[in-house]
Amino acid sequence: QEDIKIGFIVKKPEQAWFINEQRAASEMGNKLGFEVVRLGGEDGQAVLSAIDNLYAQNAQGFVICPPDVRLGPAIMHRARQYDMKVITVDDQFVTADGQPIEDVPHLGMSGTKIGQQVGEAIVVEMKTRGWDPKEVAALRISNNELPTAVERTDGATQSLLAAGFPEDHIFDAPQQNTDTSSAFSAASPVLAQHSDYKHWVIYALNEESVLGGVRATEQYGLDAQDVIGVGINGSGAAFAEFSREKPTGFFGTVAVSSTMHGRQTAENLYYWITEGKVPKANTETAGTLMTRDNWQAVRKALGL
Amino acid sequence: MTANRLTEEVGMSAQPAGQQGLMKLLRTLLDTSGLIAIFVLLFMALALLIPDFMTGRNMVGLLLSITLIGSLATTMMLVLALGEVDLSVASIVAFAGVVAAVATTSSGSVLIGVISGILAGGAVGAFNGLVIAKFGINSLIATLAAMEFVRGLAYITSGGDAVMITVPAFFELGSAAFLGLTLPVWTMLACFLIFGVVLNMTVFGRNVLATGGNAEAAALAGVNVRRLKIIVFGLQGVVAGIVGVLLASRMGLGDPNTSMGLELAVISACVLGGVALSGGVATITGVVVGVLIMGCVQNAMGLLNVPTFYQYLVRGAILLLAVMFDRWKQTRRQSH
Amino acid sequence: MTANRLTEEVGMSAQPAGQQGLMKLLRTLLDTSGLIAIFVLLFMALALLIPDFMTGRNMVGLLLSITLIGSLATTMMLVLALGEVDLSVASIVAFAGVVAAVATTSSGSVLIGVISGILAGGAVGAFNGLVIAKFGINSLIATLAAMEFVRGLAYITSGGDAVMITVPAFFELGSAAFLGLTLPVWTMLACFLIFGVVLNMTVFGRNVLATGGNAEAAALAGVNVRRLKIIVFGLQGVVAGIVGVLLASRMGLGDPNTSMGLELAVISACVLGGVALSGGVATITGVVVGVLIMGCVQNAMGLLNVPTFYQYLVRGAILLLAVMFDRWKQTRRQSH
Amino acid sequence: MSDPYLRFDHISVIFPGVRALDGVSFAAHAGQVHALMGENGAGKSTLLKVLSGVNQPAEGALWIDGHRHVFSNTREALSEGVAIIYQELTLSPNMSVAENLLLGQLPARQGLIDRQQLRQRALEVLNDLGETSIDPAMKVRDLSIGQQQMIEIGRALLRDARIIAFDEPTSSLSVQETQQLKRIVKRLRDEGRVVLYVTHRMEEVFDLCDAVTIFRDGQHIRTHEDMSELTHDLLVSEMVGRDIDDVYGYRPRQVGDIVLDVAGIEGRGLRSPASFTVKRGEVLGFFGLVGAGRSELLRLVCGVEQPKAGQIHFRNESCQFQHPAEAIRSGIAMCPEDRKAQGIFPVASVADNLNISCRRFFKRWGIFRHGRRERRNAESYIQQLRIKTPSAKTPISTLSGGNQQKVILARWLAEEIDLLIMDEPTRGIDVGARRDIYSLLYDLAEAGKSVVVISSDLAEVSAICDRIAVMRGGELIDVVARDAATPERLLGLALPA
Ligand SMILES: Nc1ncnc2c1ncn2[C@@H]1O[C@H](COP(=O)(O)OP(=O)(O)OP(=O)(O)O)[C@@H](O)[C@H]1O
Ligand SMILES: Nc1ncnc2c1ncn2[C@@H]1O[C@H](COP(=O)(O)OP(=O)(O)OP(=O)(O)O)[C@@H](O)[C@H]1O
Ligand SMILES: O[C@@H]1[C@@H](O)[C@@H](O)CO[C@H]1O
Ligand SMILES: [Mg+2]
Ligand SMILES: [Mg+2]
Repeated sequence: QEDIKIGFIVKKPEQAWFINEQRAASEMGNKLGFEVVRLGGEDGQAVLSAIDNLYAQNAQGFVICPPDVRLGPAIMHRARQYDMKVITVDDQFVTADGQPIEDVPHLGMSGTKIGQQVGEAIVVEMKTRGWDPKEVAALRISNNELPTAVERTDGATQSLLAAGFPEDHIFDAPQQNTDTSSAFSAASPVLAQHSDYKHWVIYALNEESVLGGVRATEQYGLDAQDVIGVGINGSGAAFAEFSREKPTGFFGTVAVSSTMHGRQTAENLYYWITEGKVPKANTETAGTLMTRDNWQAVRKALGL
Repeated sequence: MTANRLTEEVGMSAQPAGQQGLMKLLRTLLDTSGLIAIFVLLFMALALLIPDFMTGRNMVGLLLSITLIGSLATTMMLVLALGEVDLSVASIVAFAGVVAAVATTSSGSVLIGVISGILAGGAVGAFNGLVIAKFGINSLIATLAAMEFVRGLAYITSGGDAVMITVPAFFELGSAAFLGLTLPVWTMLACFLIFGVVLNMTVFGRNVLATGGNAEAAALAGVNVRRLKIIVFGLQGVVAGIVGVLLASRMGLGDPNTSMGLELAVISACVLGGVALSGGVATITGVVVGVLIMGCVQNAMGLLNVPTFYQYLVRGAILLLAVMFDRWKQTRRQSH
Repeated sequence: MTANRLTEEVGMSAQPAGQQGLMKLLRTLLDTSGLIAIFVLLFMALALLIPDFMTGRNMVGLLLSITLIGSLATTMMLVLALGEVDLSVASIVAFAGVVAAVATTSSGSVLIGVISGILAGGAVGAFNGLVIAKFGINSLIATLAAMEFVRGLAYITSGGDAVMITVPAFFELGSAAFLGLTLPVWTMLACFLIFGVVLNMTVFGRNVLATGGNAEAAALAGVNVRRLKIIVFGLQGVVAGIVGVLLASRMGLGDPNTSMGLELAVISACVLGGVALSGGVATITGVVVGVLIMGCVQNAMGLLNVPTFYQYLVRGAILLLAVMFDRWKQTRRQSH
Repeated sequence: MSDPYLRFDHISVIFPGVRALDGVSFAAHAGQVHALMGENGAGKSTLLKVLSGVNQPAEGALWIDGHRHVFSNTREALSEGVAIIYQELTLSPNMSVAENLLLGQLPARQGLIDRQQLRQRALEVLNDLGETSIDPAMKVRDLSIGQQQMIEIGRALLRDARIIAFDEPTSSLSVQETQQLKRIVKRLRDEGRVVLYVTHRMEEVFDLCDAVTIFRDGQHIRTHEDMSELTHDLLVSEMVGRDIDDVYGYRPRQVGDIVLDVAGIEGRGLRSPASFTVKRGEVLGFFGLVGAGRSELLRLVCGVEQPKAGQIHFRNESCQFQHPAEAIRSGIAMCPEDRKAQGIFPVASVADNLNISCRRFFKRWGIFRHGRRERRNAESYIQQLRIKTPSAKTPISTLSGGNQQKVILARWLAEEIDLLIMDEPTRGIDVGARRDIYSLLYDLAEAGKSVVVISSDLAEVSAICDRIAVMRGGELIDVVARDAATPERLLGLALPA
């Protein structure tokens, strides 16, 4: 039996999320005795080069989080040419009409659903704090250039609206990047413009961006008690915030186990290659709400 | 021009003295320094047309939002005046922030954290200067290499994830306020002042401009061009370090992914402010106005809720139009 | 130098004729064209040390991976030789791809799609050239504005999401193969050939170099500098358009987010290949070697499973070292 | 005589392919104006650059006041009291006159510039230079070349150096400014400094200098300490290694019909409308002081700038050139005055510099250049004009100033055009080569072409031209026929009334 080698291609290799994912995959490889080649694929060209590179190394398949879900056909075309097996992680391929490509096994969370979880968490906390909906505004830090970001913020918006949140209290703050300072800059004018609201809720595609919004509210003298920010991922940015002395407007984050994603997909691919065991077509994972009170426990449970 | 003359005549005959004075002031402004005029007009237009623009909290927010670009633009001005360019600033900001976060957390001392961050920035800057001055490497390529390298260092230092800061005093640094303005704003104002003075009133500053205008001439006249370059890049590094530390403290974390693409925004602001990329020409008022124009436009787009995709168009167009207007002013003045 | 002389003597006395010839070849190579020597050494080292490197499949993949940078570098070479720079190429690539995708999908005709994409690229390029040549705007700032503006256009045209291409023939364009190489590779090779000939063997190419060396002198010597600039930027736009269309066809979609930061990689490759940013100096062999070095390094890092963060360090270091080595060669040659 | 203050001791400088100086030894005394003479490329500038620390000798050393020195940079030389006015302008164009004058030694208190003192010292030296019309706050780029040259000189004066070297200072100065310079040089000598003076103008040597050192091909030929035993002919033959009786060698010829008719032209730099004609086979001179507007006027004619009013007829056709390219295609070309800024492509080869314009006559299939013809063309001019270069492929920036000028001239001599305008063509060119160039100009005229020469060299313009137009303060004053063009008459017309 020849050596098993698989690739793990991710769209943003610098992000904590993907670092965890790739590391977990390598650990699984060590355990089961196969090699994992970790590669970055920031755009279509880079992904195809990464696949070529894997082919040159005689890899038998790869796990991928694509930079764009519509790249599915092109990626699959190349993989079939090289006779490689493919599993998607986090983001699922779609066809031209926006339907998921069913014959590529997938493991991940739907952006919309995770967004909805964010929205639900906000709604619950608003009730707990007993806010009057008339006095609450929502700061939606958006990033229209990134389809997954749109899915997530749209999901959260849906939940808010479903819970009766007034649509004209939701304000967009389009950020130019996905980091804290760009979210801060985007949030500032929006907060300046709507000084008449007493409470704010904040959501965005990830924790860093929500944090930027929270920092902006602090800048305008809003009390931590008047702000509910909920992020997504469960990374260092959130841990940093939770470990501060006093609670801030960053209420919580919907954490997903990147470790589990990495470990599971690598394992599935390995058994598919070695034993021909085709993985489940679509495994949906869910997020766990992580707050100041439970973050260490959740972190441990998810292996982050 | 005809339009201008018309305005003037109308002003002379029909309007009260106060307005006439204003008109005249505007015209002189437009004639002597096109860019300041653009800015004044822009600012007045925004103040009139956008209700929330002139509010106190928006002004505070506006000021805060330009602190990064503003502070960095002052030393970038020196770098450009020297006829060089520095693409590594954004990476230095990220790296210095990460270093400060790690050092603070591991030592427990804010002072050590702040100093390490600034030193890290200064070290990268001085290294850039050394490579450029000593080996004669083109600065665009040297700092492009540094941009990659230092971003890599930031990732490695942080392990890729934002570094949490557990010492509360560190956060207070970025939000410490004096006379209603926070430390980052004061830092930016200090940079404007210091580097304005440096450029115009010191031998060092004049030597920078002379070297940018004609490096050979400066060297022949006995200016130590090498040392000058090392110092200027070093200063740029130090300022980027300070900016990085303040950013980390404001955001409460050292984020290795932060400020991507900031270098181009900083360079744009300078060029918008009339700094010549070929070296030898720079003014601090120009740079301040360049920074303000960019900040105001971005802020106004936020207030007006301009759709994201159209913001790209507006930013591109403003940049081009402002520079074109400035050129047009110059040729007009020459042909007088 | 002493070391070199030693090698030579040893070569002369003790080694067999074949090896002696090789040694001599290497030394001349090193002396005349430092960069080619670096590349040859690098390539040999990679071939020896990395088992999968020299395989046919890897070579094909390597070639394909440099098609974007390689094709764009040829016209960027002309732009830089002219003493200008173009930061908008990456945006043009994205825009042309989106336009091609939209046009193909809405018209159902691949030909219309391809032509619209290339025209879109050419139009942006010509516009850049016009602004730069006619209004005398600095090219860095003009193309920076275009970079924002055109990226905005790409988002608006596509609605922010990648546009999928439903016509299968379009998809095949990018993978059509001839003699084992696909269309993008052939396009790159054609660009190398065409623009190499243009630069060296045509009056146009010499005029580009002359203008880059001293624009005023060129104008006085009867070169129509304006027209030249418009043509060169137009060509850059057309090539970026072609690249964008081919990329879209390979990916099966027009992605407005694609190729961010590609402009800097392209410029790096050129500068690595000895093109002077100040204009007037460029060779096609240099550019080809620059592109190959960057491609090989990236490819090898993939094969060696170098962790992402260290890839930043390696890229930065390689860039710096290669340029430093080249400088060192030049000064050495001069002091002989 | 006292011990020499400055001594060059077996100095050799080697560039790739060239031995620019070969064991040069000679001495210069305090209170002496010491001329350095030799053909273009003989090594004069290189010697001065050794003195100023720009170039390092491969062997040999300098002795200054009994101490041995080898300067490794300019700062060392400056601190030892050496100041040099270089052959090429070295100013920072966007900075003020005052800052340029005091660059490297800006007056300061605790690092802050002392503006008052800056202005004061600048005014003093401007006054000293006789350039009272220049304000210290003006930008250098707004000055004429002659004025810029004076700023260079002022900078050296401000150094209060013991050794001052001038590298062809008068090549871009007007008659007036030259007088001013001579006065300054004499004063420096009387103050007991060592003055080294490089020039190609014979009359200056006899007028101004106390000793002459002659170079040829990087070698020291001879130093004359006694000027009374030196004659013009001896000097020339020692310099170029052959005898030249009359440098100008005017050849009379028949002139034809009017080729160019300029009527009432107005534009930037001109105070009143100007009109003149050029005939077939004629050499027309333009004389005036620096800033008289000669360059401006002819730039309007050949499309570099556009006239505001007036008509230009060329070969009886009305023309309005928008660009030099159009003028060249119609048969008018202009060789610019500022070699460094408007002439050379510094990184390009001699051949490329030479063929830039004329290659269109032998391009192939409309776009491809004809490599072999270009090489042959370059080599033939290198030979004809005795251009000193290792090969046609050498970058032009490594050539000596005079040899660069020859390449630029060759660029235009190789043009097959009907009207050639040359702005200060022989600036910095040695006697021998000047003779060759004049003879080529006569050849052109004899072949039925026309030549316009703008020149500040009174002797030259009155000796080689058929008619001479004189300009003053932006006005065309008069056009004088050759026979009537005595130096006194021309100067009288050119000087402010
Ligand atoms: N940087 C350089 N690189 C190579 N060769 C050089 C360099 N500088 C000067 N040379 C060569 O050295 C020789 C002497 O040049 P130099 O400039 O000293 O002549 P010169 O006597 O001043 O002539 P001119 O009267 O034309 O100014 C020339 O052959 C020139 O080509
Ligand atoms: N760059 C400039 N900006 C403003 N004025 C200028 C500039 N260059 C020249 N002038 C002015 O234009 C007029 C003509 O200058 P110019 O020196 O070209 O005359 P010229 O007769 O050709 O002299 P020469 O050829 O001897 O230098 C002068 O009044 C001069 O001051
Ligand atoms: O971009 C996100 C990333 O930040 C992580 O949350 C996983 O899902 C991807 O789509
Ligand atoms: Mg000389
Ligand atoms: Mg002139």
